[in-house]
Amino acid sequence: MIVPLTHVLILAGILFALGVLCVLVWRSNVIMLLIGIEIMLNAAMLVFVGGARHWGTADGQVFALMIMAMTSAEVSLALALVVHLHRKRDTVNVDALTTGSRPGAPEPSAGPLEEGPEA
Amino acid sequence: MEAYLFYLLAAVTVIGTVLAITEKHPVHAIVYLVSSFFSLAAIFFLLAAPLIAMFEVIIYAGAVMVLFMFVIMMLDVGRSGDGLRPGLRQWLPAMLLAGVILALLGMMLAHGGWPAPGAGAAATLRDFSLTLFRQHGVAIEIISLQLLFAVVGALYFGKRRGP
Amino acid sequence: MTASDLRIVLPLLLLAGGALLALLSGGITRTERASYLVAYPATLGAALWALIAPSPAAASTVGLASDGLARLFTVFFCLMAATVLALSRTYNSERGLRGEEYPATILFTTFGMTALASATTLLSLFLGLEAMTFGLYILVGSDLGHAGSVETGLKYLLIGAFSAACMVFGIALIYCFCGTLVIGQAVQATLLPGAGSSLAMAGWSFMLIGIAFKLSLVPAHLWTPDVYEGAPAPVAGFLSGGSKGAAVLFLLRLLPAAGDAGLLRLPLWWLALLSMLTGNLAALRENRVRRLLAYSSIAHMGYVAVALVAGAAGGYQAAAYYAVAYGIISLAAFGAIAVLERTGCGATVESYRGVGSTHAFPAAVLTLALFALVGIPPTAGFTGKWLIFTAAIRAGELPLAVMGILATALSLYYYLRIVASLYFSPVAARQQPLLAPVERIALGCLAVLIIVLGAWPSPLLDLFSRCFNR
Amino acid sequence: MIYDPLDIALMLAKIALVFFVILTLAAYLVFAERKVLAWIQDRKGPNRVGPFGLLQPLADLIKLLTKEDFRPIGADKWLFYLAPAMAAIPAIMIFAVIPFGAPLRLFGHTVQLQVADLHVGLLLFVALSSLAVYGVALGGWASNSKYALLGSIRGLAQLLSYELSMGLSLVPVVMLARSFRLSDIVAAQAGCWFIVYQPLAFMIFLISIAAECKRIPFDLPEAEGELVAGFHTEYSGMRFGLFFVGEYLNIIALGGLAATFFLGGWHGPLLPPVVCFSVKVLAFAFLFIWIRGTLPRLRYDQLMHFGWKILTPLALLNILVTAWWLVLRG
Repeated sequence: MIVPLTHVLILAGILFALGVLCVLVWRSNVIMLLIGIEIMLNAAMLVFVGGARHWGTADGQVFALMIMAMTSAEVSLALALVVHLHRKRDTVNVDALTTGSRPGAPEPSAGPLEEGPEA
Repeated sequence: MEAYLFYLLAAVTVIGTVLAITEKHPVHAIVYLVSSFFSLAAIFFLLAAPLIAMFEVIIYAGAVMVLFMFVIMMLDVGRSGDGLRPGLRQWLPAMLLAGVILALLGMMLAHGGWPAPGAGAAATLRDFSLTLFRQHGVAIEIISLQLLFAVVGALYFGKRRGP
Repeated sequence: MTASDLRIVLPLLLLAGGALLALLSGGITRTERASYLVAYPATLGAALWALIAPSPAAASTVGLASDGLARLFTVFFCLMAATVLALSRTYNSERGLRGEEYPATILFTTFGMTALASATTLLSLFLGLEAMTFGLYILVGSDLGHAGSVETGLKYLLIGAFSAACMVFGIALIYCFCGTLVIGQAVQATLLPGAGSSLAMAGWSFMLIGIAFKLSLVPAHLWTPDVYEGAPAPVAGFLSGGSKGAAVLFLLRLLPAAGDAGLLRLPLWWLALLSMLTGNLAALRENRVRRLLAYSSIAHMGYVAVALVAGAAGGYQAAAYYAVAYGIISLAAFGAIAVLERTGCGATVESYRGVGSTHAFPAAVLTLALFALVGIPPTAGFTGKWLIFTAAIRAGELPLAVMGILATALSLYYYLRIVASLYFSPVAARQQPLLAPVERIALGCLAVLIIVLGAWPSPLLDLFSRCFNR
Repeated sequence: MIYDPLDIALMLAKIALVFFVILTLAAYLVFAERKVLAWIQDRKGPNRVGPFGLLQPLADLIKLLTKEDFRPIGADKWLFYLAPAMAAIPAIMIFAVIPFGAPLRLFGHTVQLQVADLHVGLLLFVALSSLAVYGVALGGWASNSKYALLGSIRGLAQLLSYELSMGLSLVPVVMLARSFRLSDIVAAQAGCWFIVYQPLAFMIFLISIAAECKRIPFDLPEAEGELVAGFHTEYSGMRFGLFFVGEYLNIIALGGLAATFFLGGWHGPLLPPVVCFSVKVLAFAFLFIWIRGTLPRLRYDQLMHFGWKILTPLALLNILVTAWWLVLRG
């Protein structure tokens, strides 16, 4: 192994903490929140790949691949929900989601792209 | 040589991620994040997981992040000022908590209790495919059905219904 | 893939094939009728197969096994899915929730639960849990006409993805420590009192954080009331009964391999205590029925956590029994609510006033379910609680048991408030709902099960104790 | 690890050679396109600069270099400057894994005519082509212009959709060759080219790479009839030139890959391997120009429907049939 397993784990730990930080800080913005979750999952994948290298088995790599597939499914569904809500309510702000539109919430102006070209 | 490369790439990954989460504009954040994922993929390559490295680039950098960018551009998020940007009030407690997590992790790592030294040889591509299809067959079925239902769900929510 | 593999996988195949067929038939016929017609035989067939099929040798190359626990819970999940389908049909068509996606997604969710039930590796265990949660994201958000539904779907998804990330990081650390994904080996290498290292401990704590979200244990419970309120009522029942049951099963697959909760005893102890207290206290102040049931579900998961703390001293049987019992009870409660909401009952307790005399049958089922949630004999709720608290006392967790009993006494007030509002309030004029025959059958079966399981628990308990005391 | 200086020298020589050849080729492909299009349309095309207009690319280069390099108000500075490079670099990097000739014996060394013989070469190609999206997306977004943004959104959706069918069409190739390594794939075609076994996969691949290059009939991201020039509306000078050259580099690279995956790579009758390979690549380039000269542009929804409802299911079906065939053949 090129570097000690500890160093890989430290890197993964830092990434995971950064992901948690991103989720906590941006908890009102769906897109950034999802990005934070992606960072956390990448940290987990790094641990799996490091573990697979350490033990010389491929189980960890298989798990990492499955994480990727799972997260792409989650992201696509989340973004579909975001687009659906945006059409109805025009916001990506989580706080504004549960209790109707919050009075002070910034309302992004409806741009020319409201009706996306993919329709 | 490879060890230095690892530390270099690790630094790029961490810096890219830090820039991504502190950046106020989502498109810039995604560009930083893509570079971070790219160097993470290179780390996977160094850790003898070339397949995972390539899929990291194909799926994360090439598909998931592009999907994010597509939605950001289509909904025009972020152009309308930085009303969504968190202030210092949100940063401090979050950083505290993340710091605690990091410190706990660091303590646990420093505390030892290490796994037994493992095998010297790395798993090859062949090992990978054999493990995937011989031992984790049901995982493939679950994940493929989940992907199918991601499509079903996305279509369900994306469908335009009558006014 | 051998013939014995096929026999193990068959329930999964039935559910997956049923889901595909439901999608296809819905797409071709343009009505959801055909999809429902496909979905019933798929769930019932899978349940029947798990019930009667001869148990094959455990040898399997696909990462699945079918021991007693797996088969029992497969039957439970499949029957639950069939009940949810029966309860959904009329509810959905009155709410304008159309499409073949709904029954197909229910089948997919059940598929995830069943995969989890028979998993032998951490990978299939985790993926099964995630597949189930993924189906529920879609189901929770599926009520497009209802204002809150899609939003709660997104909220549930974000919370679920966060908890999955925590959980998977935990699994990664555990794998890193022990080098295997096979459940028995991994758990024994990391959780036995002598074996643990700080690395494995970190892994387990992340895993516990993740599963606490899925079980909505305090302090990871904040999403529960919103989701219960926004989801369609049958889905809320499925979520509360099925997904919680699956999350309990997730822990029941892991913990008994080490014999005891081991190092996890202390964190579980606190989670149990906080959940029981917070859930019940919050429910006291709540005036909306669904949110009230959400808080009560937090409290009930706290009881299950007590059982898990009790561990080998009969705790695992108690937890498994309570998962099944709570699943049936909450499905009955939400099924009755689904019917009553069609008559114009709103969100608050007051809006249920006088329903007892105008809609006697659903109100009676709701009352029975609430009595069972309190734990009044001879319902399944009573038996479950009795099992849990005796196991806790046997394991020497007297303070926890006492706290649990006190919390139960506290819960009497808010459950009876609903019952009182059902029966002892002036009657308002209401529209008469058409109770579809399937709904009547489903609710009747659930009610009978609540009583039967409570009065004669021994057959089920024998099965469970055979599973855990090998 | 110890590196032989001769190996390093050879590697550098190969990189330099590939660079020189493909850049020249790209420049002359522009010229060839104008000539062939003119020929199809029954006119002469560029014929003033040098004999037969052969120095036209040079004149174009001078023009592009001396043009004013401006940036629209409100444009995102760094991304605006970076985007053209992001479009061109992946196209160049793809050449690293393409084997363009049979191994040579040189100074007692066996020299692979391929810059890097990676064991996941095919996946590297898919990864790089998925990264090419960023040039289009960021270029259009950073320009702060409506047309550019619309073009880049279209580009994103299109490239993402067609990448799927492209990747799926390559799966049968891997199944037949039992390797991701491009040299193995070429070696597996020594007897019979894969196009014989996989005509459907070849057609899907061809259509998908036409969409990946954003060529007519799939040039919706830059449809000049509706979007001025799409994602690169606001670019001028050498930055525009980079987008432009990137497109032609992409054509050459994808032509080379199509030859490698389906037409036996450098295998061929009579001619030496390198020449064989070049002939195939040039034939592909000609095919693309020919298509551009004859086909009209698709409508946007037709484009998406075609990708998702026809190409992708067909590619999946093809994988299934190939798998059954391989299993039955044993």
